[in-house]
Amino acid sequence: MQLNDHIKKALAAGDNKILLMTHIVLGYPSLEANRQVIKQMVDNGVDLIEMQIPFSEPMADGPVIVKANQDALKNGTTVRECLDFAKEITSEHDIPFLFMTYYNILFKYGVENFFQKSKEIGITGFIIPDLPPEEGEEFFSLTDKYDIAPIMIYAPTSTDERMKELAKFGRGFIYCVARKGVTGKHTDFDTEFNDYMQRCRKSTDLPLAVGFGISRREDVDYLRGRADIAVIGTKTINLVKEQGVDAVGPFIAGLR
Amino acid sequence: MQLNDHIKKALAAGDNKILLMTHIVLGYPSLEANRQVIKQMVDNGVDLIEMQIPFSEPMADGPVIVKANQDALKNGTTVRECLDFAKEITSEHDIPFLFMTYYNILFKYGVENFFQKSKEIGITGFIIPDLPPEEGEEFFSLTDKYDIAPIMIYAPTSTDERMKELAKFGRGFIYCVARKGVTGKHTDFDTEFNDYMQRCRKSTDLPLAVGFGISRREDVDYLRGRADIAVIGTKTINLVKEQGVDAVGPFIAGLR
Amino acid sequence: MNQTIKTGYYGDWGGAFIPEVLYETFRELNIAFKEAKADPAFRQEYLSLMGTYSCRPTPLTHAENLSSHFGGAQFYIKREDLNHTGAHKANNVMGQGLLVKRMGKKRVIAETGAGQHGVATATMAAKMGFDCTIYMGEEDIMRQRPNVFWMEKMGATVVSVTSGTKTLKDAINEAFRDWVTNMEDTHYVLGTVCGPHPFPEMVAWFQSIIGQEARKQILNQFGKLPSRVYACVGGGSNAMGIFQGFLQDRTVELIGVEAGGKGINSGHHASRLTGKDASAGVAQGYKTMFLQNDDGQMRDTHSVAAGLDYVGVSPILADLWQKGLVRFSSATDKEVMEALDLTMKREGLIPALESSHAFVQAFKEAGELGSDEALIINMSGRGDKDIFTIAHAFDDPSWKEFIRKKGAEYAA
Amino acid sequence: MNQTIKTGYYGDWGGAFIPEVLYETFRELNIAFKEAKADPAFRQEYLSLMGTYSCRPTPLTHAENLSSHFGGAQFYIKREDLNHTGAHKANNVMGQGLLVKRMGKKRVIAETGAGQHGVATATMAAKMGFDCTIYMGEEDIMRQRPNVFWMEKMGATVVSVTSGTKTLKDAINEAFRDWVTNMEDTHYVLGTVCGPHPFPEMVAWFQSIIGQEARKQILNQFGKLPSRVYACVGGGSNAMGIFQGFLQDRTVELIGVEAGGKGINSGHHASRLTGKDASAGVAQGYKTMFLQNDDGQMRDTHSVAAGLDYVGVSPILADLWQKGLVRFSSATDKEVMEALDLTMKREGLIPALESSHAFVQAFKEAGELGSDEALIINMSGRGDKDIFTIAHAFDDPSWKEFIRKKGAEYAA
Ligand SMILES: Cc1ncc(COP(=O)(O)O)c(C=O)c1O
Ligand SMILES: Cc1ncc(COP(=O)(O)O)c(C=O)c1O
Repeated sequence: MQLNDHIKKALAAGDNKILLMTHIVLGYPSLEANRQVIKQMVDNGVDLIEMQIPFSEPMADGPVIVKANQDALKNGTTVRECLDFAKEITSEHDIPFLFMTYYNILFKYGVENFFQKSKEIGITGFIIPDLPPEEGEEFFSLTDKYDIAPIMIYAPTSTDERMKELAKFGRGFIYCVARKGVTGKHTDFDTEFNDYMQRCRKSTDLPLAVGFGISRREDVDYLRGRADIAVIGTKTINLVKEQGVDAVGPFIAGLR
Repeated sequence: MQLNDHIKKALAAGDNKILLMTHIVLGYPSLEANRQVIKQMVDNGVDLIEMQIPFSEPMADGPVIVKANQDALKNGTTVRECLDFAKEITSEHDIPFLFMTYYNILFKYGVENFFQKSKEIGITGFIIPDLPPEEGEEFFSLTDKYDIAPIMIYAPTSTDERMKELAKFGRGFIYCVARKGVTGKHTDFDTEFNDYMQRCRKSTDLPLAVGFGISRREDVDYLRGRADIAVIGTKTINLVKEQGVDAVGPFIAGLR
Repeated sequence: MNQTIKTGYYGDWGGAFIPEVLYETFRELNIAFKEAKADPAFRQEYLSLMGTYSCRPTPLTHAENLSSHFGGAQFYIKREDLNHTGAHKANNVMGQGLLVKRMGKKRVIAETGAGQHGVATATMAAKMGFDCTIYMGEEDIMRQRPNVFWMEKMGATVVSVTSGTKTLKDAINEAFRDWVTNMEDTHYVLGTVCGPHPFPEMVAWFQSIIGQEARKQILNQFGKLPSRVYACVGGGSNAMGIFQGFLQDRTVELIGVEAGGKGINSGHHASRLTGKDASAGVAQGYKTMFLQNDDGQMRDTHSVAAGLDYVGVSPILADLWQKGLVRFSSATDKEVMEALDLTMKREGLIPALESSHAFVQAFKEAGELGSDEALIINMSGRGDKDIFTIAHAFDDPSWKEFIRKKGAEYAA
Repeated sequence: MNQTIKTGYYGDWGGAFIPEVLYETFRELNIAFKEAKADPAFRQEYLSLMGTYSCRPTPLTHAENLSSHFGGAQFYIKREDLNHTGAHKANNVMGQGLLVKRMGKKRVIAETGAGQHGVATATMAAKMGFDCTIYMGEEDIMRQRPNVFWMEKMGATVVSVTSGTKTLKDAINEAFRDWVTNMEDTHYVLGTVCGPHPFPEMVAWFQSIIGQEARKQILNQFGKLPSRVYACVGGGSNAMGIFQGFLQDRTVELIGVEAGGKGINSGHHASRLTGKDASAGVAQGYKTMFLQNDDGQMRDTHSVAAGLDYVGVSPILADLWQKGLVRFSSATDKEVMEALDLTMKREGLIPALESSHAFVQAFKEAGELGSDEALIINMSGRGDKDIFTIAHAFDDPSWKEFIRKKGAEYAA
């Protein structure tokens, strides 16, 4: 398993190590900007990058990412362009890249075709927030065949039992949603959160990524020991919008 | 009977004689104008005049007279003023004057008080278009006592039987509405009209007045032999409005 | 006055003060109505029409939130708002429509103030295939354009009445003027329990369906009779409609609520049986308590509810008032808006501004009753037809902005 | 795909494509609904609520004039317009409200396009004492301000949705975003037979009251089953509602009518099951035929009827379509306005623009049937709530003048 191995190696590289995963929306503000942002991220030590293929109905995203999806589509971004771009990026940078998108993108492309193509261009994992295992018969039958890790999602509302069930389908790591709600809002890291992370840990051997609202070094530090991967999403999108592409590198560098 | 006698005498005065009755709305355009108009009418040979005490809900009148009622009230015309004015007029001119108004004016004044007062100021008849005999118990019990003629109204829709019934209550003359509808519209004098007038004639010994839409000498001539009194209503109101008070005399003079 | 002889009288009130030209028309109408009333098949036809074309029986809704809010009587709301066209007016209009068919006439005319009766009549005419002309004061046309739009769409001709105060009473006069011209083929569908006999009796008879249903329903749902029944009173048709279900029950107090406008002592209201501004009179074909001056000229009236903004009142109600069988009160415009607001928020019901008057008085009195007692409010119509008036009365800024923008769009 | 195992599927369609954070919420909802559905007392409570708060059973009206106009089948109109709040939406909303009570939740949210479902939900929330937030596209808020006004007056918070096309589908997304944050105390009252399981089943169950009544009524009034039943199809709830009464009768043809907008080949319509612009997809939590491009991005849709202006369609209807059990057609905006006009003039009924789509197809086909056959049109709602849209679509000059004047008054 490509992604599993990579993450384990990276985590083993240091004590109390925490990895950084960043998120970008393909085509927002443009593929050219994505290209530069990714370079800054990789150059400044980001460990994994999830690339969101924009969708017109991003049900599980918050306003910033929704707007980014929408603008990317308004710019004319197509799935084909995203795939071509991804191919270029994965050959340029030596970290794992994942696709994040909604199920309809795969469904319309043809699920198996999409796996095949993604494999071909070097994608190591999929994050599909609207595809629970119950609906993923075809999808999950293909993950091993194409060695693409399906990233399962835990939520604070998931019971222990549900977590164990999800873990069975998961590869690479588990994406632990830090709180209820959509992307882009700040999370209070409190006792409740700690309890939740302990429950996550107990339910799986996979590394744990924590997302939703991480924007400061303190957040990342707090996650050390509790999670394995800190996910930075909305923050960099805002950064690029407000301060331009070049602000990304220093920001990433400052997180660890 | 004051009015009866007067009319009979007048009718007897010439061969194929037809009398003229005119109509004015008290207070429209002003009592002063009424005064002048009445003088012109009497001077030019009008035989009877019905003076309408304005009412806010002149249900049986057409647009011109409705507007006159309304404007008279807007000018502040009161029932008391109308009575005072009538007293002045009857003492000035030696023809019969009648009150035309709606029943509420009498009702609010007190029906018997109104009779008494009208008698006192020399009024000889009442035309109350919304008071059928069925509703006039009190009213009709007073007409003989005060020697004020209740002018009954015939309509083309009245059956022979109904006409006979109405005739029982009538004094002075019968007012034959020439056609269906409200005041102020022209009437076609045709066979139907002739039949109607013959029915009227058969049902009563009282003289017959014909109203609604008479505006030309030809109309008056046509009525000769068919009716005893031609009633001119809306026409003089329009005349005063359009050409002023002085146009009334020549118009009346030209009718016979 | 000899009550036992005079038909069309209720105590001192009523009668038929009509021009002679309509005598025959009224004679025929009286006969036709009498026959129809005596014919069980006619009532059956009426009930079946109301059950399939409108939504009768309309429900009786237990308003639990209002009941607990006031901590007294159980509130029951008779839902005339759920009638086709949105008010109790349909009951009368459809009934008269059937009568018109029986009489073989082909054209109907009607007056309308709020527009509610006009819409109902235009609807009935469309359904029954009659020509239809509606008389409506110029002022009211301006205020109630949406209703005019629907009447016209239903195929009716709406005539703007520019005489008098350009409101309801003038539209009534104008309708009579049409009728005296076209009585042969035309029936005048009078909209409330007023006007010359037999209209009060006829409209009351058709509207009695409200009270008949309500009586059955309250016994069924609450297990006993209500202590009080509230209805707003414009002409009085919805009030007479529901009251007739309970007149025989001396334990049920009946309360009519008139338009208090800016206050019963302000001179700007339409209260005939409360306050001191009305007196006995004869107009529009009948005798009742009118808002008139000492000369007998009708006064200007005012109410936020166009349907209550009328100078006269049902002769039947005047009689019940005089005999103490119905108690009258009035509600001010301000109280009405507050009651409407509370009713929307607590029950999800939007009573018409007219109907909201009845709610006001019930709100004032509910606390006097125990929670084992019930009161019924007759919700004569729905308020969503009145959005222009209601949004305006609430002074809603978003609504104004919306209209401003729409207006600018149409001005371009 | 194994139909016998997968719950929430109708043939190839349906499912529950939901974010993990809602898994528990849906689990609980499924259980609560299943229990309620199995509990005869629940259905009884529902029927009693609909019979006393709304006007059920709604009548079935024999439209004699339309019947003779088209010279074919007897027209019967199922009168969902007479429901409280003016459309069939109430059936679903009140049912879900009772379920919310059962689940002990205190807050409801809903999406709305035309505003009809928003008003119904706000009404239910007022009646049942829930907090209420309605998501509505910015575009729709502009178009449907009157409905926004009533929702707010009923105590609901209306949130303007500015993402995407700022219309219905975006409001749905936004409602889900609220739900994933507030699932503990909040229930999402989805407005049609779409969305993730169990919503299609649940909404269809509540709406089945339409078909159950209609079946009884037509047998009662016409003496036999209808030959055809017509319903407009937005999400599909009113259609599913009435179709369920006749699905077991193979002699009854069921016809769903979609929004043909400016023409089925114009690219400006909302026809998913007629025409060639839709394809299978997964969005908004379920799998159905969506109007989408080759990448799976949803297209802009168009209809004069806001309530039909939606990219997806009920998975249950997609299945019935695929199996040939329901026939689909579409009606253009222009045909809709003509059908509305005729229906107002001939029957005194004002169908909503949505419902008018069903009338169009019935008008086209009535002549194919004999006068001893019946057809039923589901009149899902009343059009008088849409005066701004309807008067605009008819390009009514007096209406424009009225709005211009009002606008100028408010600008002053
Ligand atoms: C909803 C509603 N309620 C009440 C009234 C008042 O009339 P009435 O007193 O005859 O019921 C009207 C008149 O338009 C109305 O529309
Ligand atoms: C009156 C009416 N009919 C039909 C619809 C379409 O919805 P559905 O297809 O779910 O019945 C709507 C939606 O708002 C509506 O308001």
